[in-house]
Amino acid sequence: MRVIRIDKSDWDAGVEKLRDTYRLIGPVKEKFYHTFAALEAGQIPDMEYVNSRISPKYAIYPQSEIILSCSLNEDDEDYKIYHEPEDKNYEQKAVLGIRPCDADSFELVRVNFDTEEYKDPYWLRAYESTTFVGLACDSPCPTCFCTSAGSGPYSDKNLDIMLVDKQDHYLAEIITEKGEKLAKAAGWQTEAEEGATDAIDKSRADAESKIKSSVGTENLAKQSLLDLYEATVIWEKPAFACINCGTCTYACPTCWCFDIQDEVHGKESFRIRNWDSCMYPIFTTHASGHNPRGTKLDRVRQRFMHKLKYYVDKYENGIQCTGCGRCVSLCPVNIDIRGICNMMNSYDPESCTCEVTAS
Amino acid sequence: MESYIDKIKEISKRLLEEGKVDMVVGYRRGSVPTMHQPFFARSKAEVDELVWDSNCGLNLANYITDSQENIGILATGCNSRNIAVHIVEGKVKREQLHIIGIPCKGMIDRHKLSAMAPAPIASIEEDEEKGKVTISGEGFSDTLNKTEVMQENCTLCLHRNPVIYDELVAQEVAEQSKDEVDPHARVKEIEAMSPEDKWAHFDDLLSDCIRCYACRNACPLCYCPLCFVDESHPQWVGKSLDPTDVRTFHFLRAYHCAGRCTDCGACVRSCPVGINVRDFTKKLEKDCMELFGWEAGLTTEQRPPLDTYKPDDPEEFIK
Amino acid sequence: MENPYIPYPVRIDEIKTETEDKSLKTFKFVFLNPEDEEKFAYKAGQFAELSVPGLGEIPIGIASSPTEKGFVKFTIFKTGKVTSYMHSMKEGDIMGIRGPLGNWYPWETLEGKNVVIIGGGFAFTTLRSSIIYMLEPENRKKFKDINVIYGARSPGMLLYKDELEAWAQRDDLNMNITVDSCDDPDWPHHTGFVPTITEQEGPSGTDDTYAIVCGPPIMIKFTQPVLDKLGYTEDRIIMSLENRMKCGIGMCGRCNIGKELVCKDGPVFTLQQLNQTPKEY
Amino acid sequence: MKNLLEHMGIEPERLHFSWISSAESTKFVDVATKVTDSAKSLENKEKKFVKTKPKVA
Repeated sequence: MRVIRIDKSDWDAGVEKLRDTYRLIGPVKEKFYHTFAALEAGQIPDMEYVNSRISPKYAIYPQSEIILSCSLNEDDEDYKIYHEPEDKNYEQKAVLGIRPCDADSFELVRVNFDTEEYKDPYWLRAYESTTFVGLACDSPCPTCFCTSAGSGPYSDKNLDIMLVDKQDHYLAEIITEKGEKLAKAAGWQTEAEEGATDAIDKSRADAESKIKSSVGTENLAKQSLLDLYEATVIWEKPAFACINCGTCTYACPTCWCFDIQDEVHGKESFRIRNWDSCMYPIFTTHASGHNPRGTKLDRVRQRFMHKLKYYVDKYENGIQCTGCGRCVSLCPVNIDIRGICNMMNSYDPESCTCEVTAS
Repeated sequence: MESYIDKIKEISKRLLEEGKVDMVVGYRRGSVPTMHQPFFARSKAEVDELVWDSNCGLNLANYITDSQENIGILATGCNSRNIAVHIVEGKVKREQLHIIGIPCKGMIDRHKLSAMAPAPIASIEEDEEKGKVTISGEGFSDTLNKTEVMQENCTLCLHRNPVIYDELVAQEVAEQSKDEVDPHARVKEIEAMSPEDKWAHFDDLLSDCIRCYACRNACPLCYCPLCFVDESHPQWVGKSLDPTDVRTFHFLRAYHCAGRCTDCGACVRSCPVGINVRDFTKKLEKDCMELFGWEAGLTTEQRPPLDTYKPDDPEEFIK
Repeated sequence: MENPYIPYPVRIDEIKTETEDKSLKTFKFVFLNPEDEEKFAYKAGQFAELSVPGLGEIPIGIASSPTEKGFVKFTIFKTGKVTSYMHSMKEGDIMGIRGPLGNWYPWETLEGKNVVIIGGGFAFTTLRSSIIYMLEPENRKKFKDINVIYGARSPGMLLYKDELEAWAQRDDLNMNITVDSCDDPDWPHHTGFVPTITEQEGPSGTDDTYAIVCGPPIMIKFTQPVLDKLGYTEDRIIMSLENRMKCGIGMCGRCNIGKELVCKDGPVFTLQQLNQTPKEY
Repeated sequence: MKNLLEHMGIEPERLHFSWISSAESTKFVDVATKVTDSAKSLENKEKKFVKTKPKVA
């Protein structure tokens, strides 16, 4: 890995050059918060942002996406025969300024879409055609807990390039081949001065020390799945408060559940994949009306058990959470995954109590 | 309103002790500023967890329906009006409830506050006497007038005191009159627009919607077992982010709340992207006022106007 | 990269109404592209997503047996949007099927063993597949005794009536047909609920005997204690689950029971496995 | 309903309410003509509540 120096005065010009070979996506302020959006000609990402309100998972995995289409016109050759839509665009793109926690989420999600038996072509093609230019995080929010969730403000394991803000310039770690290619395309080639790596390490340590909240995860794998499932003390209060909206799941970078819907437009039919949420009763309701997760408690428990126990056991890949804190700050009824994780981690089935109950 | 808490705890403990209620529904302290968690207390120890301040802006009437238990519930003006709506609509029985009335001084707008803060807010403190709110976070500490950061619906509220209650936690607060505030100023602004501008206004309003349904689920009125957007047989609305589908959801949901909505603001407060859903509901509120002289939730004796037929109902629109 | 969402186009070759209330129809599909039939190689117990363009997909157990060539069969109960529409479709119509999906009854384990099949109502579809598969001369010798206990509300509600009667005539399988109630004095089979008949007619559980149970929740609930009494251990009771599904390939996230995905890790589980998961089915 | 639709930008010309008895055939013709005429007067305006073809994304 090498480190280069990008003077901020060269940044805009470099971004412009990238447009020749990449479709660009980056943080922009819309109304009163930031989103990741396609950067139009001349538009520069707002690198002074804290983080986007909703996670940028939609850069790879859009909230609504056509996966198949077919004709409903009897005269057509593909009458009622579904196929991939022809105009899917997987030309290479670059996501600029993504935070390390959000980039780490793609690795956690990949296990779902890229399995031995089945590969999700849409997620994988979008992921593989993307270069991630991350922006290390120097001012984490009070709700951040990435360092204890397997990520971190300077986590570079799923980035192609990581930028470290040094006021008038960025120090950029070129981490992968993809990153090398992008830096070249932008014309960013100035080797950083000696000591750059140490400077990054120092910033990293500073940033990590600013993360004030944490979750305990060391016992999650050891806990009995059914004990946690039946631990009323963990679930009863959050289940009461929960209104079963989809905010947490839609804001979350690692929630991947989806619904498939057919929509007809004129003589064409489209099979559309939309994000779905385990918070919704109809997520699991059978056609007969029977619902295996019929209560609010069932659904609240499903979300946290999935992230903090089922995932842990199934993939042996840590928790399905990067500690971005979005669900904590956006939940309209203040259900806090940090508190719940700590309760699950410290639950004692003998006494049915939790040693740690808050974040 | 923080001064209410001792009285709230005293009443709650008494009710539980006397066996008058099985639980008291209120809030417990949240883990982030401006957000408390709806909570039920069944024991004295749990009662001690209760809090009350200007960050209790959801609607607790949302938490008492379809229950067989006896419930003590903390209720501000709007919350009590929604309880009245529930009683009229048969979602809860008056006898089941012990309403602990809270004269309300208005809730803080979490969206406005976070937009005003230069960085994420780490803590919030309120000085009730001076009417000031101090927010602080990394590198900043700002003191603001509470009136500047109140939820808009609270600034326009004409029923800050509970309309039905069993006991009050404090003396009633002074009500605002229609001479002081015009609850429908914003509606009038929109009404004055051309159809094109109106359409564009609502397009822009809803452009950030992610269809998480927080507005619907935070609303005490939205208790349908299966919402029309969730029905699949027949399917009324598509489920993608198509703007027509998004708008259909919002405007029909609002319409289902006509004459029932108390402008409690729970929909706006719960929205993760800060959409002012009240631009729909306020119009209906205004119409109900003008056409039927009706304000929702002021009585447990009468059903809302769109739920009943009277020979003298206005019908100018029928040609 | 193979796209697992694209259904194979099929033509409805034959539609047969199975039950007197017309709520169940069996659809026989023929692949439009013969090579797709090879790609659709399945085992008894698997399911597929049936796709009606413009309406959606539904997960349905495969009722035909891998030993039956040239077509695949599904029996469909009219309940939701897609199934209701399918009941109005005609022979010759084009639709799609995607699969085969999920695991299958553990045929490798069952070889050389006694097999008891216990089914109720319209959950008999993959059991039909299994019986036909086992009765195929090539396969029959791989199994010891085969017992079948199948029940429905009334004679008119039994699926695959002609085949049931034919199986009842055979001496290489012990067929027990039962109905909850019947006012026909000449009804030649049992009357009574499946758990009761299982207790009367079912073979005792031995190390060599496996039960495959498939039916409505109430039947499963009352059959379990009976099997327990007959001496079946949890790992010798095999069940097939249903949950709401969309993708069928373990990605959309709704059908899980604990960490197991019913669509991919199931739908077939032993009772032993199920006892280690939350009962979210 | 009419008020709310107009409030969000549906032109008044698009929505009409009438009470017509089955015996009032002339009134029906009258109303139908008025409704179609008034809707036609919007010919050049943007269509409302018509879904466009889904985008591929």
